[in-house]
Amino acid sequence: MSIELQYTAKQRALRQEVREWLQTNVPKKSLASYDTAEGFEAHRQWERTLHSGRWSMVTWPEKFGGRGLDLIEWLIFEEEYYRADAPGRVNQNGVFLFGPTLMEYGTDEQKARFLPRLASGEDIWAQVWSEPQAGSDLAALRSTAIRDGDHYVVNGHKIWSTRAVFADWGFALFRTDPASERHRGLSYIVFPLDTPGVRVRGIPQLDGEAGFAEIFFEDARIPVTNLIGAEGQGWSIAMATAGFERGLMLRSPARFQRTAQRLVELARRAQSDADPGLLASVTQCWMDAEAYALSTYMTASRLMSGGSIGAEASLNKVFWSELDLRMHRAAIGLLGARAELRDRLGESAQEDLREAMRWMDGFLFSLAGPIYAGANEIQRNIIAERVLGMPKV
Amino acid sequence: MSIELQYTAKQRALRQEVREWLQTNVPKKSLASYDTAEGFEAHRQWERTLHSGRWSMVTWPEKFGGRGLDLIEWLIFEEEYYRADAPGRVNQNGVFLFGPTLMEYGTDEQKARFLPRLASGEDIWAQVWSEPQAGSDLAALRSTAIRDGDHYVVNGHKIWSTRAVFADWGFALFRTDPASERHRGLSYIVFPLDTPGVRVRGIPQLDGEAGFAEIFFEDARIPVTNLIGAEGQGWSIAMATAGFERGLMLRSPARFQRTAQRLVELARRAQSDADPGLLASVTQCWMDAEAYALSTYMTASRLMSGGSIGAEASLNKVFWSELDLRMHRAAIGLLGARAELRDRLGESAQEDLREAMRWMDGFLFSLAGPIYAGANEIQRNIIAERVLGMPKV
Amino acid sequence: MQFTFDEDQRLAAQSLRDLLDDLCTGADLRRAAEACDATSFTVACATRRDRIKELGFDAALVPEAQGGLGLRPVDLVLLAEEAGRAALPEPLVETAGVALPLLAALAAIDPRADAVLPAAIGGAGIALRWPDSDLVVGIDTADLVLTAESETSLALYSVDQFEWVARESVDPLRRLTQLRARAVEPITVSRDASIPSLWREARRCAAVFDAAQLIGLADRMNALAVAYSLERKQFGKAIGANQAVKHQLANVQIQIEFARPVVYSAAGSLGGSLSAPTDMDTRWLDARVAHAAIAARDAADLAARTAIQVHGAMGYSWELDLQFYAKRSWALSGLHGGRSAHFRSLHEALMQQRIELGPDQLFGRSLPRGA
Amino acid sequence: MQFTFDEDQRLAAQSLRDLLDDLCTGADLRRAAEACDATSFTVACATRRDRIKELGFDAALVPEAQGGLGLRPVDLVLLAEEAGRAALPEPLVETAGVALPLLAALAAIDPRADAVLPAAIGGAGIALRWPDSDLVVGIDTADLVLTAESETSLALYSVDQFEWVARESVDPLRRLTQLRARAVEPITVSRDASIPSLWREARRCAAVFDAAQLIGLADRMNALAVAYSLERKQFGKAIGANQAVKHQLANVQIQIEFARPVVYSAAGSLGGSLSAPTDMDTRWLDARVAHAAIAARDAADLAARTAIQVHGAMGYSWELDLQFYAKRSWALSGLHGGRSAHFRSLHEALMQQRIELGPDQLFGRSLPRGA
Repeated sequence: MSIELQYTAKQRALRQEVREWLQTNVPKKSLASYDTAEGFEAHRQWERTLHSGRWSMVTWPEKFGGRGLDLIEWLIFEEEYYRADAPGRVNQNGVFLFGPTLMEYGTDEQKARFLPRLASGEDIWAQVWSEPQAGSDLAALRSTAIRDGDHYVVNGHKIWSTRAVFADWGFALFRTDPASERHRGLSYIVFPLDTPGVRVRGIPQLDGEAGFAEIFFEDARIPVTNLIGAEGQGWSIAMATAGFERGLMLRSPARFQRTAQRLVELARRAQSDADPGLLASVTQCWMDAEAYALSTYMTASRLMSGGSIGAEASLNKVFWSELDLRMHRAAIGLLGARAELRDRLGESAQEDLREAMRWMDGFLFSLAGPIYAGANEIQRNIIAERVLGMPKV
Repeated sequence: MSIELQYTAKQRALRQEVREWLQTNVPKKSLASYDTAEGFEAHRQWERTLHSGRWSMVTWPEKFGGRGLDLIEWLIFEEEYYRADAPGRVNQNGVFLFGPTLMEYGTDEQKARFLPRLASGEDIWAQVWSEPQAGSDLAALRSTAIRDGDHYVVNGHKIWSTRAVFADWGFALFRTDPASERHRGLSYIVFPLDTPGVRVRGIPQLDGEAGFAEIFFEDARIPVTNLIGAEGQGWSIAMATAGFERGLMLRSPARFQRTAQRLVELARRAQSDADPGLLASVTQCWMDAEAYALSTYMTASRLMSGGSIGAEASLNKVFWSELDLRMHRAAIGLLGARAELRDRLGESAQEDLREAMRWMDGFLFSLAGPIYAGANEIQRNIIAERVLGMPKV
Repeated sequence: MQFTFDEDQRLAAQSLRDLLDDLCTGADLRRAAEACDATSFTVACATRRDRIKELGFDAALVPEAQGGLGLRPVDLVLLAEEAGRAALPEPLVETAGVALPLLAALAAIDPRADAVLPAAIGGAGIALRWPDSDLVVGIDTADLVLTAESETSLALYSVDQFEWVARESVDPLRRLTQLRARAVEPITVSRDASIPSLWREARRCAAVFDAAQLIGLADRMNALAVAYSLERKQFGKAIGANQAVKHQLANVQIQIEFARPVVYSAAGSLGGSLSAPTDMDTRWLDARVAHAAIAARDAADLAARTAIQVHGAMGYSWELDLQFYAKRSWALSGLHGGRSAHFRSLHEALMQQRIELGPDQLFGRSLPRGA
Repeated sequence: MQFTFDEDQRLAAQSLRDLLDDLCTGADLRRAAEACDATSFTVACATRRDRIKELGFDAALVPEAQGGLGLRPVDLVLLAEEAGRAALPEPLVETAGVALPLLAALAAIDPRADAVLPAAIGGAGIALRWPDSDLVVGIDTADLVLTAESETSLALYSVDQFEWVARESVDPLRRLTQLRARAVEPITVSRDASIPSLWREARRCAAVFDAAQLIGLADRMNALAVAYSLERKQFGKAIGANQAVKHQLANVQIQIEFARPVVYSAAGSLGGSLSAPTDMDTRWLDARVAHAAIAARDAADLAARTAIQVHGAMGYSWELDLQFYAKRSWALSGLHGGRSAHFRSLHEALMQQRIELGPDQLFGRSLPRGA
């Protein structure tokens, strides 16, 4: 079939169904940040609500609590989700990274054990990868998991673990062969964050909230049944996960389209005072958010016709992270002195102050975009080497 | 003395004098391009006219035909020169590069021999440095000048030699020690371009005109009296020349201020149709041209107080070359479909068509800016290494 | 919803690419550019011109009922990209994408135009003079001229009813001419009420196909830059081993890859023929077309600048074939008001709330209002 | 024409820098930022505050006839840069550069203000509330408040005639407060005809000194990024050995180096005191001031983003002192309408031909018209 840019009746019906469900179920009051204890529990509750409507992981197979939606349907779901300003997904790492990994590499026992609780929001998952000396250079990991009977004894120091302060479980890479180097000898192991010998310390981020954590392991014992895949297979599993992360699903285009829409609305209100270059940059941002969405539809269509994801992951990562930063910078520029104010006056705050604070929150977060999930400079190397065939140095 | 941003009475008088002289002497009709035989001679004639008013090399000492002006006075002269839309300097390489080099490194005999004829426009000079395998990496030069009695016998192949098609003399770097490597064993030698064994072939550039040339040397004999400095000193002399080139004097700020002024005037006329982002970029260009001028005034003041030029040369090169390109891109954007037209309808062409062609000429030339005089990527390395102290790789 | 090309579309593009890889090389372009006059130019290109005609794409967008292939604009977009990639001197895209469909639409309402249509489908060349310009491309090989004083009428002339003078473009392969009408009668003039919408749709098609050509040009220029960077050595290594060069070329590729879907979606939203309704609300369509025009220009602009930089001094010389692609991209980028006009219209539509926004609006309104 | 600082100016800046290198380190800033309330904050900063007072810069711009040092704004610009480099929490620049000169100018025309001036010169703190904002910095240490409902009047209050509530800034070291006047009488209110021009000149000074602070901040942030890039290893080498990192940091330095002369020239063009005439035509002066505001913001914006990127995940954490400089730069960048307002005013002046252009106009008109 050739290019056809109209939705089918089935797709329209799905959109209608999602829209109606969200209209009924999205909390009227926005939830507190999931980087606070209270907000985390409110977001966990929202995961349960989503699950009750079978909307928590729409692309998963039905047997694991999903709806088996295809990628175009997933995009439609996401469009409606962001259109409704529904809460952020506190279990994002579980839904988009760990879940798909487990479906591909886990045993049936592991799937049965982890997936239903993940889907229902009973378990919230954190990614436990980086170490102080291993950020973008993940192969430099040093934390060890040494086999001792039917347990691994884990020692080491992980860092920049998102959501780990309040999450229940972590998925991690450890060195199971202490004599190994670089990407050999790493294994993919999951563990409850309250395992004895595991100590989680929140790291305050730029906005002062503990959005990530460092994790210290001192002879923590983790059952070998928590190994995903084979020993030593950790690197290739992790790279598959990284493909998901940088690729299609971690940052759905709807997120940026919604931000672009809010930005254009802000610009419309400010246009009588703002400088023309800034207003033009708003239009450019809107165009780029649209381009990202169109590109994702193309990739989704290609994947559904049997293609596989390649360097798009790196192209996408660079594009959306820099777009997100540009959008938030434009908003801060439009807000002028209002952008500075950070005090939570609660209910009494006027809507325009609350909006300004949302933009500053988003700006601070967007600064991290070019850094996490593989720094953009690394992604540009990958594009040059894998897409353009330029030499690796 | 502290910062004082008013001109002195003496400086104002100089400006007045320059302005009046140019009003009388600048040709009413713009000269043909100096990349044509006819235009070259017309520009040589203009050099003679300038010399007759003692304006051809204002910073040179009076004994060599100059006026001994200081750097601020030079800036004032240049401001008036560009304000008057006076012709381009066909002997630019001689005036700003070879002349100052000779004053520093030449013998009295050499100065007497070359400088007066240079100043009067009798000799037009070309820079003869690059070779096919040695562009930004000048130390890779291979052409040789082997001593044979009181001559050097020169063999090799030079390229990208600006103005060489019609010029009279060249200043060049040759390898006088054929066993030497990299920057050792190079010597600075000058020669008439009509020396037997020297063959000059014009290289058409993007606009089809031969703005530069390649030069083939086959056993060309050049007297040893044409060696500047000592044998083997060529690299350090050339680096001093490169400092002049990238530094203060090759691209006077007035040139870019004048371009920015014309660009703003173009934008003013186009503003009812043009996009606001493009108009804003015009304002940004104007600001940057002003910033470059202010920066040059600061550097000039510092040099006059006994400072020396350092990495400013690299900062300047990157800044003006990228600004020049941005200005011309903005103009092309404002011109729309008019920018495409290239036919010389001569006197019959309407002023707006002639203006459009000037912008396209300038655009094509501006594309070379980030390349010549040391590619900008090399300049950024230099800035990182010499100004910021980052590692050389 | 299916946003990917089918096998037929890919094969058609590949067949054109194969042909142009043979007959439209850098050396071919150089030979044509150095042809001293119009006649020798025409001779230099004759083989290629005939072979392209044989591919039979000219009448692709003419409805089947009128003797064409009845394809949609989106079926031609990859061909336009290939024409761009090769800096094809012949007006394949202009004829098949705009002029012939416009003539067919006129023929559907005007018997005198209808009488000429079979000859045009059979290979008679058609030049198009837009109402707001006096310059025409491809008059050398044209038999017919479509033109008008304003967008409320449409006139068809035989080419020998004009005199012309050659005008020089920055692109030596764009054969620009300026027409002067002799005082004679056109074959026909129509002032039908549908004419303004035909002109509007023709402009949309022209914008989209020019954008597709620019994508092809950008892709070619980046490929040339990559190849040169691997071959050229400085400081003892290929310049392409420098991270700065790698990142610059990666940036170009990013720009190209995110312009493509915009151009393709604009093409996919155009109507089946110039007089058929489009799938989209026209304000949305205009926005998407403007977006395609801008995105493709930005990609070509960055690609050209970067490729010239990477080539160093060589990039600035006439000796390098890169110039043909760069100059074509500059010439096409200025057409129809250039980026500035497209951006301004899109910007005003956004700021004055003439189009609806939101994640569900990507292909126009996805559900009825208030759903 | 002499565009370089003299020895005195350099030494004054160096003395402030030395003091702040000792007393305004990252650790000092962190201690102050973590002070749980206004009182403990004030205590944490007390030593530095006293030492800065001892340097005696506060009355620098007050005319000698009124008991000040009679210096020009340009004499303060390097000090402002140093205050920025250190992210100094105390309102040194705001007091010495704007509030005290404004009080002095008022004192020159209003005896009741004149009566208060000696105390202010002697060290009484002055807070300034601009007519178009209800937020004030530095009320904790203020004794007097200058304010007005509009720019046609200027009122002086004792600080205890207000109540205030703390407001939180993105910059934890900017002590923002929102004032509520108690229903009492000001010390004085002037509606003299010169008041609007005093406010305008005060705004120019504020813009220039904020710009100078932003330059200092940008320079500090780039220095931190360079240092980290040399120290942090990935893939077996310092990240600063990567060409991409080198070029990014070089770009920041270029931006800074070409912003500096703009800021310095704007400072050099300001009048000797708020009521003294400036050297330049005011339309030119406004353009140069706006330019300084924009250039400094752009440098600080790029420096902050680049430094955070170079620091990787660390750059996003509260643990890193970089945040204090970045947040100060964001807070200052929004003031007085931010980049947008400055750019718009400059853009309109250019496009509407309100300033004369040309290579000879750099410092305002260089010769009489028609020369």
